[in-house]
Amino acid sequence: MIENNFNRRDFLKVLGWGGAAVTLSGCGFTSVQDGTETVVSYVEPTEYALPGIGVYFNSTCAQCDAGCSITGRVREGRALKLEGNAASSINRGKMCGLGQAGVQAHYNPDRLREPMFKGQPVAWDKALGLIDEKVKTLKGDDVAFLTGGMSGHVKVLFKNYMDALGSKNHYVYEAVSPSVVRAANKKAYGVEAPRLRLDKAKAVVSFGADFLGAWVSPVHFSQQYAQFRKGNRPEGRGVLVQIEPKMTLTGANADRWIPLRPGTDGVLALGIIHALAKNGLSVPADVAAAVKDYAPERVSQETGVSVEQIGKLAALLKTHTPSLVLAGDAAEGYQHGSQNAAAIALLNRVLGNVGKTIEAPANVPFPQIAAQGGNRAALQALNGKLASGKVQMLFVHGANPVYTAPLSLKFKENLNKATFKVVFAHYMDETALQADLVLPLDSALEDWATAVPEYLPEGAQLNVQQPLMEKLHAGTRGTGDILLALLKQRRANEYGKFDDFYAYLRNAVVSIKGALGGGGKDEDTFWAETLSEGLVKLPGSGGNLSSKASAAGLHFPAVVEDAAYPLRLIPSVTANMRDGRNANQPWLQESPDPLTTIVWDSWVEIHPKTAAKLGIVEGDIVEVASKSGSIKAQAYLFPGIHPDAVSVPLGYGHEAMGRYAKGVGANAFAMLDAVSDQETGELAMNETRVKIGKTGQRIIVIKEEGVAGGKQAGKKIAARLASDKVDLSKEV
Amino acid sequence: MSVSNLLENWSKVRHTHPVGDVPHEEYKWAMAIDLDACTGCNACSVACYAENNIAVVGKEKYAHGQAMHWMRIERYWDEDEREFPDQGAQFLPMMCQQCEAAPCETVCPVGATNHTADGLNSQVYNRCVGSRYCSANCPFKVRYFNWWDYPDQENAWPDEMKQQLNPDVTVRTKGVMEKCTFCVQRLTAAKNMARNEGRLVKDGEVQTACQQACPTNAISFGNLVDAESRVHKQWKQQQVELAEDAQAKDEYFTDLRGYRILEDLRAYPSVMYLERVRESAI
Amino acid sequence: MSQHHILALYNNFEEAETAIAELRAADIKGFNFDDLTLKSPIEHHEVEEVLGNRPANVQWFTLGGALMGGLLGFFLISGAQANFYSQLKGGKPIVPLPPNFVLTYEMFILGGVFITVLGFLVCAGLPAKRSPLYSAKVSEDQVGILVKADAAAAPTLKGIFAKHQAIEIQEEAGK
Amino acid sequence: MGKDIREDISWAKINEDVLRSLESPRRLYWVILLVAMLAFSVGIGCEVYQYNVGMGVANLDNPHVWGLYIATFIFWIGMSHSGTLLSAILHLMHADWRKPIYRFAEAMTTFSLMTAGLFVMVHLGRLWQFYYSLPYPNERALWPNFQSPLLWDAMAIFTYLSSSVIFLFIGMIPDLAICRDHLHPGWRKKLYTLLALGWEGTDRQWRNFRITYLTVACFLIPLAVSVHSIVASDFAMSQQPGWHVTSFPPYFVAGALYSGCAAIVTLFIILRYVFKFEEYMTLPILKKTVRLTFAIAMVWTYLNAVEFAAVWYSHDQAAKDVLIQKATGPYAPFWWMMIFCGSVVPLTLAFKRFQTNIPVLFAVSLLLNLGMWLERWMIVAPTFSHGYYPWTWDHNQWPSLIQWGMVFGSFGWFALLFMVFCKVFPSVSMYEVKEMVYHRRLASESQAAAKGAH
Repeated sequence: MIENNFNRRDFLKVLGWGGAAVTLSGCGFTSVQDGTETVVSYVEPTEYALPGIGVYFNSTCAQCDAGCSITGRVREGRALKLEGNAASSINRGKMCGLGQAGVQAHYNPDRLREPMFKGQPVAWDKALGLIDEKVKTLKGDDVAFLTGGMSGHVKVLFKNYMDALGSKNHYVYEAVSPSVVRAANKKAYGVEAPRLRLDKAKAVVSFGADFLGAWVSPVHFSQQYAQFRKGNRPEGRGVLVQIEPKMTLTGANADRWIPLRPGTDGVLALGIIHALAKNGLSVPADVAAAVKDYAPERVSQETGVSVEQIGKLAALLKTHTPSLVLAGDAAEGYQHGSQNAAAIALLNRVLGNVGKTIEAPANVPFPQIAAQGGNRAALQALNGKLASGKVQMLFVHGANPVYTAPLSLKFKENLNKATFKVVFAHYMDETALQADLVLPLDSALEDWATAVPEYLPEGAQLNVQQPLMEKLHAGTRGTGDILLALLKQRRANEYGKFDDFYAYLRNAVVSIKGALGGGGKDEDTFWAETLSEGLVKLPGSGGNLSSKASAAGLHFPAVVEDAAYPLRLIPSVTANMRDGRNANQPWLQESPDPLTTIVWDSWVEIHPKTAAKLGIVEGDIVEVASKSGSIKAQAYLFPGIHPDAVSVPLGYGHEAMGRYAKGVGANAFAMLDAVSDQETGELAMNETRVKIGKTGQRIIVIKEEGVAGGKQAGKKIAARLASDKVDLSKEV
Repeated sequence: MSVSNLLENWSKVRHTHPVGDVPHEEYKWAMAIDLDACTGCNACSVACYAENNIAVVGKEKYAHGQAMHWMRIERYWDEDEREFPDQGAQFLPMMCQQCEAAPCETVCPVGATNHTADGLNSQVYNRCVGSRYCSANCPFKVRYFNWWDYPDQENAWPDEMKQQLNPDVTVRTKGVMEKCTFCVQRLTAAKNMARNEGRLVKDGEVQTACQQACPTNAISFGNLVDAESRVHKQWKQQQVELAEDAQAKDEYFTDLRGYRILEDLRAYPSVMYLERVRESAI
Repeated sequence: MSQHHILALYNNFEEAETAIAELRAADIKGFNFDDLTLKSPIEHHEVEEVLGNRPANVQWFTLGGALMGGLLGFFLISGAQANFYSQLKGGKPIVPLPPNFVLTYEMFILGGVFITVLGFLVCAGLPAKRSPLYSAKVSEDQVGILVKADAAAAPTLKGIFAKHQAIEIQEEAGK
Repeated sequence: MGKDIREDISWAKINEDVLRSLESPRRLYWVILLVAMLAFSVGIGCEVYQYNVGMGVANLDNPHVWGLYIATFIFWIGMSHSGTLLSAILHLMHADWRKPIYRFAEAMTTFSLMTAGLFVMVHLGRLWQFYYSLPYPNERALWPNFQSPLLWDAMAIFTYLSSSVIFLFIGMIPDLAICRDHLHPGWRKKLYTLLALGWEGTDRQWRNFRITYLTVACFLIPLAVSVHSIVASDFAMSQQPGWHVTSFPPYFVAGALYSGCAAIVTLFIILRYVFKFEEYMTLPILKKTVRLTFAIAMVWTYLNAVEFAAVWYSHDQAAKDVLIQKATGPYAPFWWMMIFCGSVVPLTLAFKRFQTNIPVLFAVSLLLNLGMWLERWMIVAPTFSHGYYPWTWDHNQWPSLIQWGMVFGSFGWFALLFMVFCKVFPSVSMYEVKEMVYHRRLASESQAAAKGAH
């Protein structure tokens, strides 16, 4: 890595002059004759922009909240490609496809370029002045903030601004988040995000946690998974069992994928405990008493998992210790989601996994920069407050609630009850369209920030997000800079000394260098090294973890059928689309969904048996209708789904945002019933019941899969061996 | 092009290169992909788009089968007609196999696709006239033709996105064939650097974009000639010989899992796959 | 001695044939039998016997052309390929023989055909200017006999032509 | 049944009749010419569009990279073989009935080769760089790849086309001399004077002419066989299932002769009417041609069966799958249509009463050619849709209107060239018809003399 002991501002100024000029040259099909670029002399090359040589800068990926560290390749002042930063304990030099597409968020042609006030461009001074005027007229309680999950110094500034306004209405919202499991973890272990050690587990049983695809920190878990699968590790090759009604990417990689009746995860977990106890595993008396009614026959009947399979699961877990049982999206998305998660935590306790494969996370020494994970309950709370007209002014950052809120919440109408809505946005998305004032943000490759990931696999880590290149558009600003400007309006004496957010950030980080492990270094060296590394590893460990999971109060309602809406809708979170915030990145739209291989559209996964019953064939446009709404999408016959369920991916069906996202597919968020988990109040994602009807239209499904439909026609193409037929111990 | 040259070097020009009597000397780039580690997440494919200036073709052209993904992830199901695929799916990253006796090379009328000394199947865009014979003769169908002028297509690379294009990689015009190159631009840079230092490229010094991205390290890539390289060790351990159309180990029962796809066609692919393993106990 | 051209036209080939036979038998001073040219609308195989052994050498051109084409083909292609170190084809030698034989074969034929035609033009003396005495009738249905002889022999020749029912006899003083 | 050419027809009348064809054809001629020009302009329009926008407009895809262009290319190459059959093979076999009709067959050879060449061009993704495939000396010492069957194709077609043009021209010299001698002065007379090269019909010219004609004919036969074998090699030398078939070269040659003969029947009927050649293109000649067509149809049918059987009894599962796919998959209607047109329809030709029935023959010959065109398509397309690699199987590819337009246009281009040729040059060989009637008369006289002697 290049030694970064230089003044970064100067570097960027140089790039601004040179970088922008050469950005267009050298990409094959533009030529000097076009006259579209200015020729730059390299007679005096700068140290940092070596013509023809890529230089690398470390930063942090902002495509999701996992907080992977990245290394951006920059040539002639242009960020070209993102690669993983090997120093990070999260991704260890690796990346997912979503992260790779980060450059397309940066170079996106549909990015907002200037502030907009009621649809008209305004100057930044005017825009910030409008906010200043407005907040002066309001009480603190009239102002609310809706943000995505946040951490680091941007979070600090947000909190400070809220303080300055006297507002306590901070709603941290993530449409897709493991919020019920988070609460269950808190209850069972005292921490929200314990370290999960797949690499140490001999068996992993996952109740719908798509940790390879879109759950929490997929790149990190994928690496652990690779360790877990190694035949030559001391524990031997690990066994993965995935239990979920709709096959996720993780399910597709499992040794055994078990489709269970939607929502019966907790019942099955208790049934396994029951079987384990039968098999001779010593189970605490209170637990044994709690599970005594969960005999395999009953469990089998309720869950649809065969008695034999339950027995096999129990046998596997008994012999493969330590193991790890995970609760994921498929388990938590019910009215009794917390109960499911608690039962699974109980299973971990019974198996003695706590402290072995479930460890305490590192403490973040500075709680003000620690991650604050978003949840779905926040939206419902805000929605209620908006509906009652108590919010006069709303700031939205890092969220697109108009798109992600179920229609049944009537969020859009309620939002318009607020008189002044300020939206920080990269695109003119659905929420920005409702805003009075839209503030265009720098891309993640142009902006400064720090981040502490919510899920910390090893020690705590402060990630630095720094610009890889000069701003593409003069009219955008960084979140930090906007917040600083807003804070200067309120607390000029405190923040006036900082020219910009960079100055603030440098000061803030350098001032705690002792705590960050840089005590012996002078400020400039420490700062340069921090930027060069792209992260700071924080000292301190998490200590021990013990389980407080108890069997008390576990109760699972009987599954209630609804004849009018016979099927369960499972909105799926795909690795490409997640909650739809990255839908305008064409690489992600064109990257086939791993399981269905469909591109550029939504689809409805139906089990072939169900489809046959309804007379549906692949490509039929079907209407999926819930009590709260309906969508139309192409049917895809998918064997990896429970016959009682259908699945529609989230993240499609944008009505705005940009050329690659708009009008592609249908929005499954919209049709969700507003049913919540009884304990946490989280929107229960899987509680929506639907019916399916043919519309009579039929199209050819646009997918990577050909007519052979995943068959190998007797050829040895993707081959497979049973584990007892192979010797992995000598493998390289 | 002189006859004397022909006659003087007669024995030299009659060597069958490279799978015959002239082995690779310095480099032979090869891959090993562990299907047990591959999760089918598509990161490699997207990384390939980013590195190699691959055009996004859009919905309509994708529907016409004109997608350009050099690296595609194939998803297979078991074929025993069970109600549920309860042993999961099979994922297979498929890209140009850089065959040693590549069927595509011999048929190109203009010699636009050739074998390089380091064992790559090169594609010379400037030379290609677009007869598409190479693709017709490719058993794996991993060659992608520029049916349109993608640089000029409306939403392939809007002006802003053009700035992301990798200057080390040509943007292909309409009418030429393209395919996975094993990130030849990276290999060239690494080889040049090593040559300047008077040595060969060391293992791990150069990575392909897909290998670099792969979250599970399923892809290993390196110099098969280099006995220290991971890929060499993997091939050796799995007893897969580059220039064989049927592996000796396959004739009797072994507990190894290395294989190459459509090996009996004698194309001698440079990519070895390791079979996926499924737990028999559960 | 000035040379005269005489063209006699006959209605059918038999008459012309007997006239030629007589011309050949008669030893006319100032007339060389080799200076006799038969002009006919179609080819007559019998002409060989009547006219005696007149050579046709096209086949030698054919042989030469075909061999030249074949050799040129093989060495041009192989010689070009011998520089193909950067255009290797995997699994094949730099100079592969089977494809080169295919092309050699084509070049063999190409050379053969081209040089044969060249040979034809050379041997048949084409393209040529129209000879001094020509009647369009010979491209229709009449047979012409063109002789070149000393002026002194002309009357004798004309006599013989007339004897065999020549339809028309043209004479022209040569230069 | 019509009469054969009269033995006592006067040679002057032969000249007169044939030369009349250069002057005043029936009105249908102009209709055909107009339709041909329209069709050709459709083809031109499609190519201009494709050239500018990209090959994508043909609606080809990965991996289905070849389509109608290659199929039609083989079709036109096949058409070219009948000319050689009639002019060279039958010449060596002294089948004198070929004489009135070989000239137009030879012209057909030339023009269908020219049409075939166009399809190679329009098929290229970068037409503007087509010269890369030519072996021309250049400063970079870059040569085309001599190992590619496509290059052999280029070489073979070049050889064949140039040899055919030469053969056509050489064989026409005596007739050009007739035209020169008997036409009114004008640009055409100048043209014929130039082209006749001063031919006078001297014994020396005839002697060398005969040897040359015979030699070139001898060369043309193996050349014609090699050309279509090489076209077959485009497929047989590849590795793809359904293509990698040892019997492809003879199969292709038989198919070529077949479609060529069928086309001769079609054009025979058209020319006979348009240029009023009833007296020369007689029904007995047609009957012989039809019988020849029937024989070749049966050879083709046999070779077809051999190919299927070879695939069926081999252990090449992929090739078998392609065959099953052809018979049952999305291409099945066309495949069965090909079998019907290629093997069932020609059975009508076995009946004497149809062998001279012009309307029936016209319809049958068109159906045979349709069958042969389908055959080529069925060779090219199904292998792409169902190759070795199941993941890339693609049964939905359908050629776009651009492809169809160019196929359509090629018929216009061919008809245009052919019809203009027939109007400008004598499409019946006058001197050979004279030879024919001369030798027939000699034969019948000697027969009569022999009878008299008894």
